[in-house]
Amino acid sequence: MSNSKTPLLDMYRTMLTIRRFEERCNYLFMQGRIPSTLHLYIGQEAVATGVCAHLRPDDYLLSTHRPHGHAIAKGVAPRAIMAELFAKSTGCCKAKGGSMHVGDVNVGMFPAIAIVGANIPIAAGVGLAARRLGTDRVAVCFFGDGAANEGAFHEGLNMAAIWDLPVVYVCENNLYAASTPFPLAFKIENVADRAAAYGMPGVVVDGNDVEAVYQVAGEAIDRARQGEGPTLIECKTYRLCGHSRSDPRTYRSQEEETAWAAKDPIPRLAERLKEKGLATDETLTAIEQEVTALIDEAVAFAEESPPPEPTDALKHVF
Amino acid sequence: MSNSKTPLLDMYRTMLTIRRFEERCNYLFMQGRIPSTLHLYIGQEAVATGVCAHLRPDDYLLSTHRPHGHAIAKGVAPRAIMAELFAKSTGCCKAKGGSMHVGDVNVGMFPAIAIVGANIPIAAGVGLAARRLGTDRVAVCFFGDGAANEGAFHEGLNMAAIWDLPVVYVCENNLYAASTPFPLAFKIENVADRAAAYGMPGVVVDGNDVEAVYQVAGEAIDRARQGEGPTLIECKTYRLCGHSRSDPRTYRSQEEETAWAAKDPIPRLAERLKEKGLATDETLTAIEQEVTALIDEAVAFAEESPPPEPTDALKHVF
Amino acid sequence: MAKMSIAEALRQAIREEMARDPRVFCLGEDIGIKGGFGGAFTVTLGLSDEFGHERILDTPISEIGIAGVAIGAAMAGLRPIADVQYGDFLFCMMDQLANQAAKMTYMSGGTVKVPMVMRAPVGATGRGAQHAQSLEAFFTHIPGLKVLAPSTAYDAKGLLKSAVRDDNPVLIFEHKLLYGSKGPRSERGALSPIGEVPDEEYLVPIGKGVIRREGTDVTIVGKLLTVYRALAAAEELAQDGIETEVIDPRTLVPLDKELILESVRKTGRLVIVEEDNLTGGWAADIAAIVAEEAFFWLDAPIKRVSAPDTPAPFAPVMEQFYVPGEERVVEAVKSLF
Amino acid sequence: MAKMSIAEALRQAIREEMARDPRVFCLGEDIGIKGGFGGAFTVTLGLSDEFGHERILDTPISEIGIAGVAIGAAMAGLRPIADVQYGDFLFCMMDQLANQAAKMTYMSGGTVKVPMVMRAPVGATGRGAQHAQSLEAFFTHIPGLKVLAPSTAYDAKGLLKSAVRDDNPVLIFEHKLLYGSKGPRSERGALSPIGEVPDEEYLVPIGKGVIRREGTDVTIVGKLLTVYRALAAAEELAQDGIETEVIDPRTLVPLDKELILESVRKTGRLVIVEEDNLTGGWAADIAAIVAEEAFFWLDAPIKRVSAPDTPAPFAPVMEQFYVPGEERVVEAVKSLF
Ligand SMILES: Cc1ncc(C[n+]2csc(CCOP(=O)(O)OP(=O)(O)O)c2C)c(N)n1
Ligand SMILES: Cc1ncc(C[n+]2csc(CCOP(=O)(O)OP(=O)(O)O)c2C)c(N)n1
Ligand SMILES: [Mg+2]
Ligand SMILES: [Mg+2]
Repeated sequence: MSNSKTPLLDMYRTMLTIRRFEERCNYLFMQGRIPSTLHLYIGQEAVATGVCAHLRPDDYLLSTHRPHGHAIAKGVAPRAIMAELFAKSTGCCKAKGGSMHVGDVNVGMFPAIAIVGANIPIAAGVGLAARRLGTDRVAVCFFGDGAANEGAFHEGLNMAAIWDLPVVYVCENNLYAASTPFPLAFKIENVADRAAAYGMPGVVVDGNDVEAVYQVAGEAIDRARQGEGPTLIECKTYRLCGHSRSDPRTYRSQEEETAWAAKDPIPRLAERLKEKGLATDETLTAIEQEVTALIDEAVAFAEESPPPEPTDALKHVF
Repeated sequence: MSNSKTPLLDMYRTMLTIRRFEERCNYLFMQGRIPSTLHLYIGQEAVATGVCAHLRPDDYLLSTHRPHGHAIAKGVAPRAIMAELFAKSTGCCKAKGGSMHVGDVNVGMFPAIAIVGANIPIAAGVGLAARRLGTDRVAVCFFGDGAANEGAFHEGLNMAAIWDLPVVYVCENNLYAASTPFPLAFKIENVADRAAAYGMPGVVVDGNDVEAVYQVAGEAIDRARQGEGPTLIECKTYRLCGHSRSDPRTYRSQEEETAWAAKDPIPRLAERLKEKGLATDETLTAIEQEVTALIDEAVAFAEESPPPEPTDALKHVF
Repeated sequence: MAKMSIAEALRQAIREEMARDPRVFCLGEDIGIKGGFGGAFTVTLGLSDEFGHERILDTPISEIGIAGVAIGAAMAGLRPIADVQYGDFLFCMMDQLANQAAKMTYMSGGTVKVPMVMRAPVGATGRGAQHAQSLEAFFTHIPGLKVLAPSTAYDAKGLLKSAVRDDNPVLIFEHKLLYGSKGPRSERGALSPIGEVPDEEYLVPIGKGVIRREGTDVTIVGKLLTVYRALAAAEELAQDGIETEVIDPRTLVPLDKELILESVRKTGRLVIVEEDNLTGGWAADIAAIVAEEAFFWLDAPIKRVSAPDTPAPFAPVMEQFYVPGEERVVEAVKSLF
Repeated sequence: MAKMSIAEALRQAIREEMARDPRVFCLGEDIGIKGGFGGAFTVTLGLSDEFGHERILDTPISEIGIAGVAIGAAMAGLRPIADVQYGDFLFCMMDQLANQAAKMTYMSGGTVKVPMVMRAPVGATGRGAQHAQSLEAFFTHIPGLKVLAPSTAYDAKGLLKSAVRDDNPVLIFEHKLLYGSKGPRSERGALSPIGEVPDEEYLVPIGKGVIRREGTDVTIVGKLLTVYRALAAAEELAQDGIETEVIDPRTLVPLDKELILESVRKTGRLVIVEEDNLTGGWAADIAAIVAEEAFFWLDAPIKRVSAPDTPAPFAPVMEQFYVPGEERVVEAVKSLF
């Protein structure tokens, strides 16, 4: 876990892929080429990336209504996600799921769960299976600050704790649950402070600093893998976009948005890479082009894919 | 709240009333004269008594599947409780509720709630109403250690905390949830330690020492009444009886039971009263006779009361 | 008479009831934040400016807590109007609604009342399986709850006002495609019926259905969105000479059973249309009532037109197949002749 | 052949499945504590001695957690058998069952399976409104769940074994008065049918009903306890010359619809008996199916014999009125002639 081994450039590529993927989604959505609603992850890319950089394809991930970033970081093919958003039969859920339920079990990501907090006890069960089946797999469960006020959070964390399950709980505290600011819903400073209520370690980390996230997540994932039980990690971050589709964000101040825009994790990492001599402007431009090509391809794939048959609705109930 | 004002003798009478009431219930149940099931409160009397000694009739109480002690301490007439247990039309719930739902709103006790933990958010709502209606009423919510692992606990305590509601949460930690010992369900020492997760004060107290309970509860109730918000009080106690009806208690050791029997709150208080010169053996015998008469009367009332009509089942849905 | 959408009518009802009775208040997620949404479908938009944040109470994401607080507040003298952002989340508070709110009055022998309202948007709108369900059937099956399903602005306002004044827990189901929510919260494919609403105060009584169209040959019972599907089908059927009576019960519990039975006694044929899944749906109950109480007047089998027994699919093409459309209603009616 | 109670038959099924497949395990409250109850009705009594506490996993009182852990474990390769102490507590985990377990396979486009079993005791047994409900109807209305309701020891064992091997979430409803639980966990007023169970291994297929008694004049469909009420009524009716066919579907989802339809086509009369509340009950669905698919064979209205639309009352005299008894079944049948 020493910084010298940190795959910073890979993480940059992942973060940029997530960012460009979502910007494209937003554009396509505004154009009416993607139906439904979207919860974008723009601004929080360092969290998914720093955590998932430690995961093997056979490790598990449980996600939320805001899952695109998690999916890309865990290795779900962007084209399969894009096709799902386009409601095409080639989508990662065969167009049964949609934006809020993307996933691909072949790379360890279950369909995302859009009931806030409901993935938390499920992750405990996944961890239980990983252990009982004699593997050293780990389950990572992402959720927002808002989710920490659900009963499911409480029951799930306690069960993971008492049974020392190999689960890492990652709370992405982006300061808002939809329009609700954190202090309106909590009388405490940090979600991670709740870990003590379960006898579980809790850590707060700057969620816009991918190196910091990587460090903290690595320790927690190691602990889990070695049978030492779960951790609650709180990543302080901010979404640099609306809660869902055309949210005007009038519940946030201009100053706050500007202050956080200055902490955007992607330029911040770009600087670090250059500082450390791990990349030049040219490297970064090359990555940018690579990512654009990937996303162009994903969109082309999605557009060319056939829609499902109406009667496909009847399949896959059991 | 100074000890000199502590109504110790009254509390003794209340505790003894609860004890004798329940012993009688158990006897009647074994004889088949009371139907259904019973969750007795024997051994925990100091908790309900020490807390409720501070309450006014217009304060509120929310209870559980083990409610007889709370009801008596809050001032529900023993005859009305007994008649309810006998399934008579004169019961405090007109025989609609039964043992697990006794209550009487005229003295501030809502029907007890037998879904573990479900009374916790409801108590927050009651507290909200007390404040919003401009009263200084307080809501007290009793529950067991087991209830602290319900999602309802989490959501309810958090809401009470963020809104500074006039609620006192009293966890009666009798070391078991049915047959499940505390350490199997918790990786922490004290339920009260969870208060910090909500930014709420948490206190641990010896639940078999009525003076200590009285002291701690008084402070919490004062805080609540003065608009300073909720408290979580954990009373460490033990039920000197089975979980429900004919529980053989084979999941507990003889030694443990014996050790706790030595801490029985009633003889303990009797000693204190004599030590303090507040009672003699004669006083205590007189109280014993008073209580016996009260319970005889309650049983007679229950036995003589008419059962409901079968078709009364159709009443009171709305 | 003013013309307004259902979202506006609901907002007006809340505003009037809150002005009338200081015990009335709203609670829910994102309902009153300054600069926020006014709830998932704008119903409470602006109300916190008028009434303050104590009475338009923003909650954490805690559905058990929302229901529990509403129940407790109602038991102790307030009259809460709570909401969930999507009806699907009612399952998160199911114990509170089914075991607590619905049973408290009964368990207390009638001494405790729970005068609360719970509002819930229903219907499939392209969001996938967890934001799409029609929940009515579950709640009509819980004695102790009243269940409303307004399909017009007039009824939405009048029924919500009645619900607030009722001494019992009342659930109101609102269809997302009927709200007519505006701005960023508007819905694609919405029907958004704009209705006339009297300027003077009025109530719509709980328990009274209406005939939306008179007819002699067949009775169609619909609710919420499917009332409109039924009316559209009736138009089409009229061209084939089939005169359809369309009934909108408006209140599901208590049900205006007689209105339906009378209609069937007249027409001899019954089709029930709902957006919910077939098995165990509300339509089954209507069919069962008629099969028992108007059996001898029936000239043909009773037909249910419902969603199939699957979760709601995401893709619009599949969702359109899933949600019963006008054509399926027409076909069902024709099969009875 | 061995004779045993339903509780014993369920225990044997669990024991055999756990021995057969190391992925199978149980979780729930108070199921495996040494010296404890073996669950609320003794079904898992002694199993932790045989299989250890890892596989008979005692949980905190956390119904959301129990369901969530079962779902997650099933998604990742185990085959959990979870339980609640009383069916009423299913409402506490309703989101997990209805929104997660039931929809996961569908939302994943068929790539994820959730092979879990959830056991739940139902029925009114003198404990009041929160420990009495019959929950079947709610769950038959959730696509993606299979729902079983065994009424004999043979079926209980064979269906539970099939459920464990099914790749989908399966709910099993068990009636408290049929368990035959012994010792301190025995029930007053229990029927406790002792049944024959083969010594050799067998499965009862999910989706196949049985005719419990053949008859030509009227069909009665019951489930769980009401199968016995129906059989008792049939005896009495036989004395009046009415030959009753009694059907026990055993599986509610998927339903052996043809068995019921065939019977009704033969008898022309249908009565459905269930312990659940009338409005929105499972009986409504059976009535609706028959009113659509066997309408022309019906000679009389379809009757439902159910509990009234009230919570379960505490007092035994009221509870007896509430739970449909044999006399109400007899009366309903006679009203059809
Ligand atoms: C149980 C439940 N309640 C409410 C919602 C509606 N909802 C969707 S996202 C959201 C806000 C979630 O906030 P947070 O957990 O902080 O995650 P974020 O959106 O900030 O990523 C809400 C209230 C839901 N999907 N599920
Ligand atoms: C939601 C719910 N789950 C389970 C039960 C069954 N049950 C009744 S009492 C009990 C144990 C409660 O333990 P605790 O909260 O410690 O209270 P105690 O019985 O010790 O007073 C259980 C599991 C219930 N009534 N409600
Ligand atoms: Mg957030
Ligand atoms: Mg306890």
